[in-house]
Amino acid sequence: MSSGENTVEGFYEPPIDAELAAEHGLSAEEYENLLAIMGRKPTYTELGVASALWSEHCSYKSSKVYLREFPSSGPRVLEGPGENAGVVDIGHGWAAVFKMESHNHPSYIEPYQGAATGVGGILRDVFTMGARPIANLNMLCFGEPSAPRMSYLVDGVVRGIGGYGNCVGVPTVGGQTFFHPSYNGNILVNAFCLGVARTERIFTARADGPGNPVLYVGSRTGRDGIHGATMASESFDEGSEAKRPTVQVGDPFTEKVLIEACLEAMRTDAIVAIQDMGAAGLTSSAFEMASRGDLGFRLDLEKVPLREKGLSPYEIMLSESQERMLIVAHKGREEALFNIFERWDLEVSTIGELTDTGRAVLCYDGQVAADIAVEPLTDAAPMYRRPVAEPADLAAQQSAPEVPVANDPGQALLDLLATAELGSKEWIWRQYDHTVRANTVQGPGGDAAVLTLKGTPAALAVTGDVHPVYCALDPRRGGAQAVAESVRNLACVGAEPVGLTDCLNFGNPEVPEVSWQLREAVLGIAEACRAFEVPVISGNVSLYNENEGQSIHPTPSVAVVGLIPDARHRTVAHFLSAGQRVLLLGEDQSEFGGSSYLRLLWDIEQGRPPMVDLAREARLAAVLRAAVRQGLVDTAHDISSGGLGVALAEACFGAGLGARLVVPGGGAQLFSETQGRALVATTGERVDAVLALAEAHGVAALEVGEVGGDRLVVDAPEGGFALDVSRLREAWAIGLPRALGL
Amino acid sequence: MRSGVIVFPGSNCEHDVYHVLKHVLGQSTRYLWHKDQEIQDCDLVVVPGGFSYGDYLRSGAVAAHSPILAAVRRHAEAGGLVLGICNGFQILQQANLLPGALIHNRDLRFLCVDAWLQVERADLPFTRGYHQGQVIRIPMAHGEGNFQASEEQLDRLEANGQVVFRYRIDNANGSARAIAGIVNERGNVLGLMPHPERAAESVLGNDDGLAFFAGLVESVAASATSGSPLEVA
Amino acid sequence: MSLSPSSDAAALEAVVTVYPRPGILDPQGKAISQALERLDFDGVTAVRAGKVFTIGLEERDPEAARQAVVRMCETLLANTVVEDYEVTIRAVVSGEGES
Amino acid sequence: MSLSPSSDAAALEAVVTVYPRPGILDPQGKAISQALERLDFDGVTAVRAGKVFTIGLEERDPEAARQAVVRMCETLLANTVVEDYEVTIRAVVSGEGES
Ligand SMILES: Nc1ncnc2c1ncn2[C@@H]1O[C@H](COP(=O)(O)OP(=O)(O)O)[C@@H](O)[C@H]1O
Ligand SMILES: [Mg+2]
Repeated sequence: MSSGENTVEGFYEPPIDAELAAEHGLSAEEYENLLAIMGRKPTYTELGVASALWSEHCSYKSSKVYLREFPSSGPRVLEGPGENAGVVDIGHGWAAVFKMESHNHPSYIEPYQGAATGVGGILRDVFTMGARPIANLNMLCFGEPSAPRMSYLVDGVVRGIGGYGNCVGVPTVGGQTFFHPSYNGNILVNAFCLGVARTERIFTARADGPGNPVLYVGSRTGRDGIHGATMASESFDEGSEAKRPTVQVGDPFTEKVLIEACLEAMRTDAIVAIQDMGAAGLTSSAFEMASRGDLGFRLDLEKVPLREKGLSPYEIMLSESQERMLIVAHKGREEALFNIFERWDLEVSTIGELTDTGRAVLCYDGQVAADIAVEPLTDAAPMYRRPVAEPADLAAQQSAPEVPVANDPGQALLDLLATAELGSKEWIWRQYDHTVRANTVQGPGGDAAVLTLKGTPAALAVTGDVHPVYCALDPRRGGAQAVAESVRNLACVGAEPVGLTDCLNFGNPEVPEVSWQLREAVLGIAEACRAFEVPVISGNVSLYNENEGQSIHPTPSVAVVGLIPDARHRTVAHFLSAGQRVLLLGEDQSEFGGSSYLRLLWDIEQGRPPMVDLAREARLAAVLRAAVRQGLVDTAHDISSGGLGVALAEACFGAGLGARLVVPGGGAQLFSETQGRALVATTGERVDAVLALAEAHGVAALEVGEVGGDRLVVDAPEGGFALDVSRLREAWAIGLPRALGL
Repeated sequence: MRSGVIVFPGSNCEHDVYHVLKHVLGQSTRYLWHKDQEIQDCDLVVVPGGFSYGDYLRSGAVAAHSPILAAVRRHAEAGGLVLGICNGFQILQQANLLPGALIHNRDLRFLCVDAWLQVERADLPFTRGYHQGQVIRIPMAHGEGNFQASEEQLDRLEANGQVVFRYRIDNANGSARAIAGIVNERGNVLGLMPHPERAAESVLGNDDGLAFFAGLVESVAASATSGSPLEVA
Repeated sequence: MSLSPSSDAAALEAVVTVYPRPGILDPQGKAISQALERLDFDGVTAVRAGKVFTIGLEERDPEAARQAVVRMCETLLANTVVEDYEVTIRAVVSGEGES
Repeated sequence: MSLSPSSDAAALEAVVTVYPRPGILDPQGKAISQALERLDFDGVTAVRAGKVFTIGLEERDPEAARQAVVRMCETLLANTVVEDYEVTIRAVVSGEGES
């Protein structure tokens, strides 16, 4: 095939040169490398395909060196990173399948569709493994509520997540919502999905068997989301509006039907491999399947169902239209699959077949648009160890700030609760169906969500965390803290962590300080995972999150799935009845670096974040789990952002019950954010049993008072407060919608 | 009791109802496909929640014309029991098996909360498990559950005793007269927005909805032994 | 109403608008009124919010086309319990103008 | 476009239609097409689904009215990333006709 001329009649293809390669995001060196691999100039389609495969998004070229640090094996791990989602064995013949992924940039451009298609994408990653999705989480970071467009973005993102998740019937059971100016121009939308599958029924995306047909199922292909960079190039007749790439629009109905049809198809034994078409669409799905199986393939692109006429081979290969799946079927058994998809009114067509040539041959009406060796292209994907540098002002940022005294701790508490950051997130999650599928024991609003595993006594728990300010002030500690808090949240509902997924949201990795943050955060997460023996089984990296040249705060979101052997042992995060006695587990060390108290009340973002003592966290988690599982506590709530003061208030809200307590410290110290702490409540003799349990594990425990009445009364040597629960609740309930004017 | 649970493309609560009927209550239960023309051997047909055919146009509008709905209509006309939950309620309304309309929630947002419902009459097969005036807690989750009808029609529903469930404490979606569930004049077709099937097992922390289905099973069993028709006199 | 005077053979399309009946709650119209007010657009006396469909038709006879589309409205496009609809048949305009 | 030729003093209203941009996936239009097909309405070539707003205005000058409504579209009524809109200013027709 000679290059520099049109490969396919009827489609204009621009001349290939280094400049066009640069517009495709390939560096000069990468382009040279491509020429070397091919032994000739690439065709236009080949250039598009190669640049997509070598993009940061698909190749992880800037982060791969660090991701190796994660511990990813363990006795429960069935599939680690590398597949569409990770898989862990949870007993009773079941596996938990989960992953988290970002949809940051699309959500900033079009919040509803960006967030919606983010949910759609992560669902496909999970059901493509043969799992039925049973729960979603969403981890959101927004700018200041008063920033331009911000309430529009929040509203759109929340509606989009709800619009998609509610329609497909997967409950959205939790998440996190953070507000910080560093996201004013670049919000973060990370979507997590958890599915369950029978362990013997896990599907992978490993192509096998030359001659096996390649099937395309689902929505038609349009010009959705094709490479921004290439579109800017002059290769397109200007003024041709129709050729512009378009925003991806989600179609949750088609997704729902795809889920049902694919899960049914997976019971036929006609499927060899299956993979969703995510980023870089048909390109990445086809190449990944082939490269995992060391095979080649031929596609007849004119057979790809199109939404509009006239898409070129280049566009067909790079379209990111949603709700599409690629399947390798056993030759001769396609009929069974066709029947199922047609029964569900889904479009399905055979678009090619596997070959043993090791080459990807892309044809259009018999003309060859691309002919390229798979393995060299995927193997040669670049990998960079980019320069790292500690920020010059790190020491200054970390220097211990003076902590202003809280003359009126009650007022300080009211003010904190009324912020968007610490206020109730119910305005968000009441827009999400969190009870569909009838598994939800604990939905949003607790420390971790809990879902029954029907047909077994067990339940799954899931939670997500990250504290971007801690991560900015000390990314390693911040990374460890995210894991520690998740593990603590799981322990509060009696769950033992079985696997973790992450989504690493960072700025521009070509900035050495950003690459340093990335490395440090990964090391922090890895260290914590090793300490808790939690494998990292999947994840995602989102780089180049910038706001006018200013990188976002490092935001390594993590989500952890936990196992509860017996779902009947139930705790909630709030006080349940008058007469419950309240115990504090763990000890305050008066730590304020990055705290809500300093930031939200005094506008000070400074100091080292609270220490993360992994051994102490592990002991606390063990005590909590044992206490829950032995039925020793009815209430357990971890102490995190906003410290003891906020945790106590939150514990009052669930049932509108007050408490009368005497605590050490007091004053501003009520808002210290020392890690490794929780409060529990219980009755009668169980109080002593909890104290004994804590002592046996070497965890400090202190009885501080009793639940009752409708006031929260806190006595403390350095100043307490007494406030009506209803007043606290009012401030907390309307904080978020009021800040956003929604 | 033999039940059929309809599956439309886009249904998403069919498994939940099936689970309660089949596994929690041990009743013979099967799925009915939206393209089916007939319903055989069912005492109860459930039109479950979800987003049938995507519900992009208007909730229930497309499903109301599916082949199975003609069979549901015949089943209802023959005195068989029909239960529409959430999207199922919307579908029955669009198919003119129940009166009124369910429009966008008052604040135009999807709303997922626990609803407190007052049981207005306990003499129906659907409510035999409760007593009149009982207040139960049932999860709801919908964007278009705001019940509306003309004043005359509302008066007629009230006078006929067709209002079966009413929101108490908070009428969050803005329904006229806080109506959460209604029955047809004959008493054998019921639609309600909240989801009793999501609150039918103690492990979930709420089993207020179990009596709904258990009451149906009892009613059907009672009518089978007495040979009397199901609907109320 | 505004039947285009073009030849019988012109391709037709229908524009269907569907509005909540007067007297029926229109939460969307109300929300938009309020939002416009909040955005300091004065002088808005009322807002009604509805749906619109453009339906391309093979039928070349305007009257037959209208009848078919009215049937579509009655069976599917409008909820006649609470909504009114209006059908306009016109010759296909190629090229969409933005105001 | 179809500015009514009535006197300057006539009350005006705007009709705004908002459609998904051409080329953008329109799941609603697609669902309606399929539903019409299932209902045996043949001869439907395409369906686009959008929103329509009728906005009553105090402004009596058609050009000023149009400008105000275009601003409403840009800020609130349309999402210009994915939608196109069209504004028609007309004299208020009292009494709604159903076709
Ligand atoms: N975007 C969201 N979607 C769903 N639930 C959310 C969201 N944001 C916060 N939540 C829920 O609100 C509760 C409080 O969140 P957070 O303060 O982050 O909890 P914690 O400090 O225990 O991690 C949690 O139950 C969480 O799941
Ligand atoms: Mg948290």
